[in-house]
Amino acid sequence: METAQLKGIIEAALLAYGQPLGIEQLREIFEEFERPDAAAVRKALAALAEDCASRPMELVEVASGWRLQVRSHFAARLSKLWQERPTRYSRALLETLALIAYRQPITRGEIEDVRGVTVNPNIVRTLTERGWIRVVGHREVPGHPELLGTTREFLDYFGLKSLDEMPSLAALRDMDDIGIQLDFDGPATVQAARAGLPAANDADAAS
Amino acid sequence: METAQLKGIIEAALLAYGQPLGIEQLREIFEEFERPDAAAVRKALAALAEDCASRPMELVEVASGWRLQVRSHFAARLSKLWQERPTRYSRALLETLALIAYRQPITRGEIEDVRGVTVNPNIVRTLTERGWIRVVGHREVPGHPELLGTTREFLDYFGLKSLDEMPSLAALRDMDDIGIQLDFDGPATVQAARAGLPAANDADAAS
Amino acid sequence: MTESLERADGSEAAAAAGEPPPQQEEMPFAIVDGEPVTEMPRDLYIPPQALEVFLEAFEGPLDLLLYMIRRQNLNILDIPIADITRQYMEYIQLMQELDLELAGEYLLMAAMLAEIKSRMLLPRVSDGGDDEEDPRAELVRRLQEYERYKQAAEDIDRLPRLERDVHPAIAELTHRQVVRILPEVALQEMLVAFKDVVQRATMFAHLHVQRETLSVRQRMSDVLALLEGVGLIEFIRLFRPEEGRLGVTVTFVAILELLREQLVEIVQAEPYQPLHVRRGERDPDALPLDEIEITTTA
Repeated sequence: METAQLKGIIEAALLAYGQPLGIEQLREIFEEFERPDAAAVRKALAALAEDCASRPMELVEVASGWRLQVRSHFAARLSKLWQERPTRYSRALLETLALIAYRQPITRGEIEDVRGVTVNPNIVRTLTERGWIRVVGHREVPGHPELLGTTREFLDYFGLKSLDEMPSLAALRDMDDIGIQLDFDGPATVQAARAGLPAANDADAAS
Repeated sequence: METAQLKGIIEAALLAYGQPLGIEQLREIFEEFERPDAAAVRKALAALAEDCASRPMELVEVASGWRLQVRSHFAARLSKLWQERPTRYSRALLETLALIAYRQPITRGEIEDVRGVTVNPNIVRTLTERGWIRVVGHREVPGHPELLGTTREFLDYFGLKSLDEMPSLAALRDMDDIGIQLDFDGPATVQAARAGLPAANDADAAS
Repeated sequence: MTESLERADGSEAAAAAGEPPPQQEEMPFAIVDGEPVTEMPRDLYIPPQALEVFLEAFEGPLDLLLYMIRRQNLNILDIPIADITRQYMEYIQLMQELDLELAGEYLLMAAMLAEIKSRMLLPRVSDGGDDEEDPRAELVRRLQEYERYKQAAEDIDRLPRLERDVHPAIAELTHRQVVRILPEVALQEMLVAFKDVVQRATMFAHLHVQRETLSVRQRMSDVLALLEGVGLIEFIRLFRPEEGRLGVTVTFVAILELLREQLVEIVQAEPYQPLHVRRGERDPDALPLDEIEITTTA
């Protein structure tokens, strides 16, 4: 078999298999009467490696054999293909964030007093990792609980120059009309935010 | 971005992802400031398809987008790479699948009417697990039976862009045509059948 | 029932319908000594398992009937119903003898065939015209309908498909990074959350969030954050004249509020020395004032 033909079959095998193939495995593809020897396979692999010079993939030898792989400089760009779809933040997280924003500095205990349930440590961690809240001090009571406040990144994210720009409670009382009054992301978002949360609906209905 | 560079990135993406990517998904790889428009992506895809002419792979368009695949004439040879033989599907499964594909949306009862036997629940489960069929609604009759339809994965799996590309369905012949219909597999039949995917459904619905 | 009797029935039915008797001959199984053999020899032993496999290959009565029609090259639009019924019944009998679990559909079809056969024997009303449907019409429709999907299934099976005929070209991507997209939050989502939570809370009544309060609270956080870093800071350094009078006032109110909440305290090393602000004294982490070397940076 000519090197060109052999090279084509080997490239096909490596692409189809998607995992490394050793010289022996590559030879096994062929019927006995046409089976190339190891030297011929190596020669074809060398030719294939040369072909790859002008392509976005390269032929590399790893422990278990030869592998075609996408050149590593594409990795950062292509990683986007595997991005997870972002999940929505929970109602508990949003309420915690809202309380920290409006009542800062505030301790977890105080958040719990208002919300009536304990604050999941994951929520505080998530908000901290996101760079939206930070520990701004400790309250001088037994246990010295951390006081939480919002950050500049928090303001930046929501497009606020300062907390002054957050709607006042008076505005909040008219929240039912917010979808109409204020053109944020459109009423759909508000509706979606509510739909997910029975408690919110109850509260709305009661107001 | 030049077509050559774009082509390289797209080839890298398709090879790395190993599954079809749509034009929009391909555009999403790029940062906003450099994002090519759909026309540029199509141009790069055309250039890539041309490149493949001399290689053991080809660029094909299926329902979910574009896929690089090893040319099918290698398949027989490459089957040696895998220990397991590819699954063979039973006639019962294929006939059920055919009815769902050509007559969707369709209920189990309607499938049973045509095949003259009850539908094995395992077949519906297998087809669902493979991601080839799904429940697309319920028929507004007593019992609200599920309406089944095929998925994009089904089309992808069989290398089809859309249901239009399914093999044409044989035409039904009327007993009154007994005198003129002699050439069963002749061109006239084929033509009738080609028009037949929607027409056949009408006839079915009417009967 | 004998063979000849059945054949006679078939001819009779065809004659009654005013149609020529079926011309199709059964396709021979084999040619023996130049003679076509159209029936399996009765005395030939067929292993029950083999027969079972053969019979189970059918997808139901329609499939079985189609097999019989196609094998004998019969015209599906002009089925010799008596012949077919006889052959069908033979298969059914065979299946029953073999104790094969016979699906109800097979018996239903047997009844349908018997009914068609008897209707074929009735004289047709010629002047009835189109209203008079061939008794076989429904069966023919169902057979054709089934056959087209049987054919379609074979066509689908022949399509090049993944795993069997088509392999996606895959190349490894090393150094892949996991990119996590953070959820988006719209401002009003948070506001809705806040509104709900304060409405639920009993302390709602004495919670007055106003513009001033908010900026004071923000400044309180800022002051605390500053202290968190250094522990102690000169009072006047907390003020930024460039913020103007309002800004200075906000800072001042913030410090007062922090004092009230005992989050900070104001200390003075000696009379007339600069005032310093530090975190509340009871904070164990805070060093006593006299141990702190006060540094002022230019």
